[in-house]
Amino acid sequence: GATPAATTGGGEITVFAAASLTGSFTELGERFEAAHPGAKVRFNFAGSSALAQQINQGAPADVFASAAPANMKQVTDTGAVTETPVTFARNTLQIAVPKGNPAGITGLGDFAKADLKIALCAEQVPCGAAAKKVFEAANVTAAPDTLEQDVKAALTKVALGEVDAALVYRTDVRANDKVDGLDFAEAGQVVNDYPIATVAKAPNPATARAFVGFVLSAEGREVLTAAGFAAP
Amino acid sequence: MTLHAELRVRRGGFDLGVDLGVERGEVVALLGPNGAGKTTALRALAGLTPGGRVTCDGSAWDGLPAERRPVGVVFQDYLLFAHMSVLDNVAFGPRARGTRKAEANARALDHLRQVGLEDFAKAKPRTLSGGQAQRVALARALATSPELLLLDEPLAALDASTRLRVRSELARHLRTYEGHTLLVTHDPLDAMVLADRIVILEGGRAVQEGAPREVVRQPRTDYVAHLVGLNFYRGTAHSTEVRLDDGGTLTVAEPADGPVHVVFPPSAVSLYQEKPAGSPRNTWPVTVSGIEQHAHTTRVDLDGSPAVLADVTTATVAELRLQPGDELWASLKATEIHTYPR
Amino acid sequence: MTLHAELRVRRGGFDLGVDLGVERGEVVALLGPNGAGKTTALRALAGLTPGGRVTCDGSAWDGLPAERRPVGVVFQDYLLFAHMSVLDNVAFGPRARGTRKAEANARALDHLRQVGLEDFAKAKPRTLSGGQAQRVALARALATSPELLLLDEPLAALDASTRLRVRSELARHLRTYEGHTLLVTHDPLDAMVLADRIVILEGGRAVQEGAPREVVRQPRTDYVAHLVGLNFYRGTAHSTEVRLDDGGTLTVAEPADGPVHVVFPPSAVSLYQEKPAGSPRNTWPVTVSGIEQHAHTTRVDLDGSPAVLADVTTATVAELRLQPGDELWASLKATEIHTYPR
Amino acid sequence: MRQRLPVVLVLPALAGLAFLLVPLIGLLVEAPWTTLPSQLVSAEVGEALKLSLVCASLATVVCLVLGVPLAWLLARGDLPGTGVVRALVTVPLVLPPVVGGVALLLVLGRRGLVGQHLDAWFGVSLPFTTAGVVVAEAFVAMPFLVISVEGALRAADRRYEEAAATLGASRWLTFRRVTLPGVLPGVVAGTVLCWARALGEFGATITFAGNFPGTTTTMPLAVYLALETDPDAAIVLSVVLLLVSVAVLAGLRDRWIRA
Amino acid sequence: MRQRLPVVLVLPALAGLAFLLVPLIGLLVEAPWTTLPSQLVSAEVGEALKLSLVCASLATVVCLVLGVPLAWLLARGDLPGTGVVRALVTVPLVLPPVVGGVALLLVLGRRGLVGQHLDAWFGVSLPFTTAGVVVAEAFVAMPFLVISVEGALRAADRRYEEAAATLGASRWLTFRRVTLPGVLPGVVAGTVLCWARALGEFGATITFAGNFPGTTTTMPLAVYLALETDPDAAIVLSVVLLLVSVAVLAGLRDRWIRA
Ligand SMILES: Nc1ncnc2c1ncn2[C@@H]1O[C@H](COP(=O)(O)OP(=O)(O)OP(=O)(O)O)[C@@H](O)[C@H]1O
Ligand SMILES: Nc1ncnc2c1ncn2[C@@H]1O[C@H](COP(=O)(O)OP(=O)(O)OP(=O)(O)O)[C@@H](O)[C@H]1O
Ligand SMILES: [Mg+2]
Ligand SMILES: [Mg+2]
Repeated sequence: GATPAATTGGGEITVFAAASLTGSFTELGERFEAAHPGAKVRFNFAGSSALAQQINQGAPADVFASAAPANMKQVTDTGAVTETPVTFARNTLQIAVPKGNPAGITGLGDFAKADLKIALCAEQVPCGAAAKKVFEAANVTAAPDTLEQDVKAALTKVALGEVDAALVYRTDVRANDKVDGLDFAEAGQVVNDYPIATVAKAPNPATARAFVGFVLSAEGREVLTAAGFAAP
Repeated sequence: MTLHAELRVRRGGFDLGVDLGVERGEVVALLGPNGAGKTTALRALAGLTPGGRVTCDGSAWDGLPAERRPVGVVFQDYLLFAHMSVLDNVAFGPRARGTRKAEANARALDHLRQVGLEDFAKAKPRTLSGGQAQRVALARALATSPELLLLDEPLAALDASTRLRVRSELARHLRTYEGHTLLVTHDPLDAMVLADRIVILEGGRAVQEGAPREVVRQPRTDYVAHLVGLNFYRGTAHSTEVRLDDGGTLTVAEPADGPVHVVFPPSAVSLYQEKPAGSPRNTWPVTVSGIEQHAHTTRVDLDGSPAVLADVTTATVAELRLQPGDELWASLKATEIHTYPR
Repeated sequence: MTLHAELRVRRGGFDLGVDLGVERGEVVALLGPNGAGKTTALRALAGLTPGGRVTCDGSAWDGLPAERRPVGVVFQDYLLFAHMSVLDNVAFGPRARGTRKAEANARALDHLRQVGLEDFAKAKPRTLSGGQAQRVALARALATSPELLLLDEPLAALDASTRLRVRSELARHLRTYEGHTLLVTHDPLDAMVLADRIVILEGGRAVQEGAPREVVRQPRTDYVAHLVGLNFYRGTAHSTEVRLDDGGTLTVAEPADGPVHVVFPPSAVSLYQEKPAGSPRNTWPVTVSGIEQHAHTTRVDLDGSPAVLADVTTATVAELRLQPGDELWASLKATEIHTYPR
Repeated sequence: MRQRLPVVLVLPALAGLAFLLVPLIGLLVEAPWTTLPSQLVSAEVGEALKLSLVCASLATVVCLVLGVPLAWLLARGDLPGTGVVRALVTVPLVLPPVVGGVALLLVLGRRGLVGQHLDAWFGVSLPFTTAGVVVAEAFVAMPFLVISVEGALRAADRRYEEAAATLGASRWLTFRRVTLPGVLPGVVAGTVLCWARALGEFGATITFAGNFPGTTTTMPLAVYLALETDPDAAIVLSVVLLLVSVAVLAGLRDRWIRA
Repeated sequence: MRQRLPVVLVLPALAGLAFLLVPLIGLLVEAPWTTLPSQLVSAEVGEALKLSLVCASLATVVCLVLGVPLAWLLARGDLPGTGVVRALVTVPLVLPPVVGGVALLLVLGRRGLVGQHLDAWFGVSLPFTTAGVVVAEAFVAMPFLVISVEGALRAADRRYEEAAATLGASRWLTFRRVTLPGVLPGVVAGTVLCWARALGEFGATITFAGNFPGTTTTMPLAVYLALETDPDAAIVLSVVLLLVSVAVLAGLRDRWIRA
């Protein structure tokens, strides 16, 4: 709950963050605590949509960091978040292939080949929506074998050699040492924004705002960049 | 002071309709052929099968579920609780009726001693022989000291000598017992020794009722006659002459008129190779259809008019060299024949 | 042509060690008190409980599991398959041994007819009475026409007249039956009627063996004497004088020497209110300890030296006004007493 | 003659029932009913529903064929090490379904221990196929069947099997005609658990078989994806799945009760 | 005297066993064993493991207390509508766990149908607490217990209960001392299923109780997060979870078998 230290940026806050932010936000939390003695950051990492549901049901969140604007919209629509969310990171797509690229994938064009095993994200999830735009931009009709529920699932299939290629986020490729990433030209045209905001009924709004500020600070950007995120 | 039951049960094609009265302290034996409805009657009395009305000492049991009726039941197939020790099985009733553990166990041990199984107190029912299990079931039912004791063939699986001992223990117990007892049995001796009154059930109906000696002497159905080992016929008497319904005529000592039952013991029949000339008024030709060796006599099954059973000594069998198919003469003294109105 | 079994089974504290031989076509009755090991012996023969060795017509059954042994078993608690109809239960054995369906059903119906239950062919076992279930179990075991038929108290639950009928059906069946039969029973009459030989089992050991009449006339243990209803003593003979081990002396007709068994029937004992002056050489004072009413006689339990059972007529009971505790004189003719070496 | 039901049993029973059912009522209350009809007639939903029912039923058949004998072996085989094997059988329950899917991929995938041979020798590849969905569901659901059937077998009276043996029945015949009918209520319970679990299976399916409409997109996958964009639609889809499963199970009620 | 086991049963049984166990072998083969020791001693893993065991065991207790009476009511209550209720009980099986979590939030959340009153009147809030984990696990696992215990009750011989009644035992005493011990193998099987399912529970837990290390992060959640950052670690964590659950279940073997 709120403590007197709130005004000084102390006390405990709870950050609801998308699962794909697990690595970078854990480090951000540690650095924030080091910079703000007396402050404590608790994380709740889960899928952005689950987090949105929880916040809408009155979860005691101070900060919500979503992996997609759509999930952020779910909470602003209900009034659980009243302030305007800020984009703190961006992610672009990359082609993931198994280590050594056994199928010899060269670019987006290979995604149209029926004899290759291709994994994409489902359209309902951000990486799938992004992929769709990329293919439209590249004018390629992809022939996927599976539409994965999230990036990790797609990446797992690449790592195990189950598919020959998948279109995933750059940050995910970087975190997985069993896959190689291939850049492609159209990647820059479609970026996925990560919005962050403090929750309207945040138990500890002062520290919450301090944390959001920290994420947006230069030190925060450094951590996010190291994880492969692009600056907004 | 009386238990009165009007039992009306319908199970599948079977239909039970019988009225029973049992005085306090009285033991009523229920006898009847397989499938006559004896077990069904007991279940209805215990409240396990709905049907009919029961009043005991003036209070109606109709609405009461089984566990609120003060009954004790020995089931035909024992139904000992497999996961409890023998002692716990016997102590279960007293415990369920609120007796404290130590006392219930002591009482259970006492009842086990009465059936000669105190050494098996700790055993699991699975390790008991058939007869041992039945004795435990008996002890379990007796341990609750119920108002109404329902015993479904409680001695059927016991060996001859244990049976003798348990029967006389049970007789002693029942003599001093204050409640009402209904005993199902197939053994007329059990009924004779244990019961004050016998009710014969056939096809779901009570067909005869009375003191044991009375039933034994004056059977009213083939089943009862078989049970007590008498030759039994229906006939019509004209003075000392009785014309039997299934053929044949017998001369009797006591004059009577109208429809009668006729009985005489197999031992009253004598067998001859030639037609005897002597005094017996009833002499007729018969054919041997079967021979059964009993412990001290031989029973001969004879076709004829009437067909008849005869008990003869082993000496007679040897002398006549009896074989199925042999043609003989049966003879029967009029004074050995007992008749009574139908 | 013989079945020979050396059974050695240990179950918990119980230990069975018995050798059995059964000729082809022979029926051996196994009698013994509850817990003597009869069921255990049957299970070992059927291959359900390991222990001992069995050879039949020269081939050893030792390694064979139950379903490869040509046996048929009637279990003490029937074990009918609850989900099959009565007909399917009986047809199960022939079907399992490869008979075609129509034929198996016909055969099953035939066996059901023999036990008087053809009307119940379609019924579920749950709806049968105890006696009906036992008859189905019997039909089921007979339907496989096995080499070795094992019957565990197959008539215990039958009513008197059905028992008579089923027993004589069974006797007829067994007479023409080619295989070996082992019959467990508590009823000496069943043993007399059905068996060619009797084996008495006590405490897991065979204590007596012989033709039924022989066993009945010369019991060797209290159990057997009880079973056949004789007064039985152990004693030491010096010519016509026998000193009984438990006290008392009897004068017998046939001189003998050394340890003997002494038996006489309860009906050989007469009772008097005053010491009789007549010829019987054995006369001694006794006290009435129990009275049991049987169908045609009354059995009196007497304490004394020796203690003795007497069967008296109802007339005698009325005349003497017998009551427990009465002091009487027992008398016994020397010629009624049978002695034989121990 | 009917006894009053004991409060000490009825109260917790009703509490348990409420605990299971109130959340469903919550779902039903919140569900945007107006969109239900349009969802119901939507081709994709129909396709997913049909695929779910078919795959769950096939998986249940696979589980019955393999699982009932396995339960029998555990209960009656008298083999050494049965205790450990029984514990191992529960492992797919404990495994997070996604990891279960990974495990299946490691074995049956294109480069898996077994899968590479399947692919090379028979040209069979399970991932991304409807057969793969059945395999994933069967893997996750089989332990339910095995454990409950084994419990039922353990409780059954073995002497009926002895009786069958003395009548000349082989163990197989005994199993078919005596043992199995005797534990039918247990088998039915296990089958229900197995079918329902297969119907609701999500994690292992999407990991092993992937998600492609018409081939591998079962209802739970559709629900999950709908949750990402339109939680209301997800609830409606779930309700549809529920109603269908309740209808199927309640429709089987007569057979079920007879057992 | 021992019979040969029939091939027609043993073959499918072994196939079933292989089907369940080979994927685990796959996992074990692939697991980066070198990192295992360091994972095992890591504080977070220890915490998550302890939390998993505690929550699964508590959830199992809750399921036993509520579910066994419910199973009894379904099997013995002779109430109308039992068939539909029985089908409804299976619903949490069919519901994708994430939707189950949403349903729980809708009812027990701070703004839920029941939860708002709990909060207002008692100041109790279940979501995002360890108690919430127990609730979510119990909700998902209880049907397994109920259905398998009910199957066992249905198969049991009711005449023993009749015998108990004639001895004066109330239905409650009969239930405790006769019925329940008689179906113990079924209850044990149900308990095992329930515990294992609770131990592996993920979707409903993360949705209803969130993912807070030390409070609500059970092993499956830890595995999920590890999948985000270090897939190998995820497999190691899964293997740890497996080994512990097999050890616990095999360790209970004696009691289990005795039952
Ligand atoms: N549940 C049932 N459904 C249909 N018929 C039944 C049911 N229970 C019993 N019966 C029938 O009712 C009749 C009477 O059965 P009951 O068990 O009362 O006989 P019984 O007199 O005890 O016979 P026994 O001496 O053989 O034990 C039998 O014909 C039996 O088949
Ligand atoms: N599984 C077992 N464990 C321990 N003891 C056992 C087991 N089975 C039987 N016994 C014991 O073995 C002895 C013989 O049992 P058995 O069933 O063979 O007797 P029986 O001669 O058939 O008696 P009855 O006439 O009463 O049926 C009994 O004392 C019994 O307690
Ligand atoms: Mg009966
Ligand atoms: Mg026996």
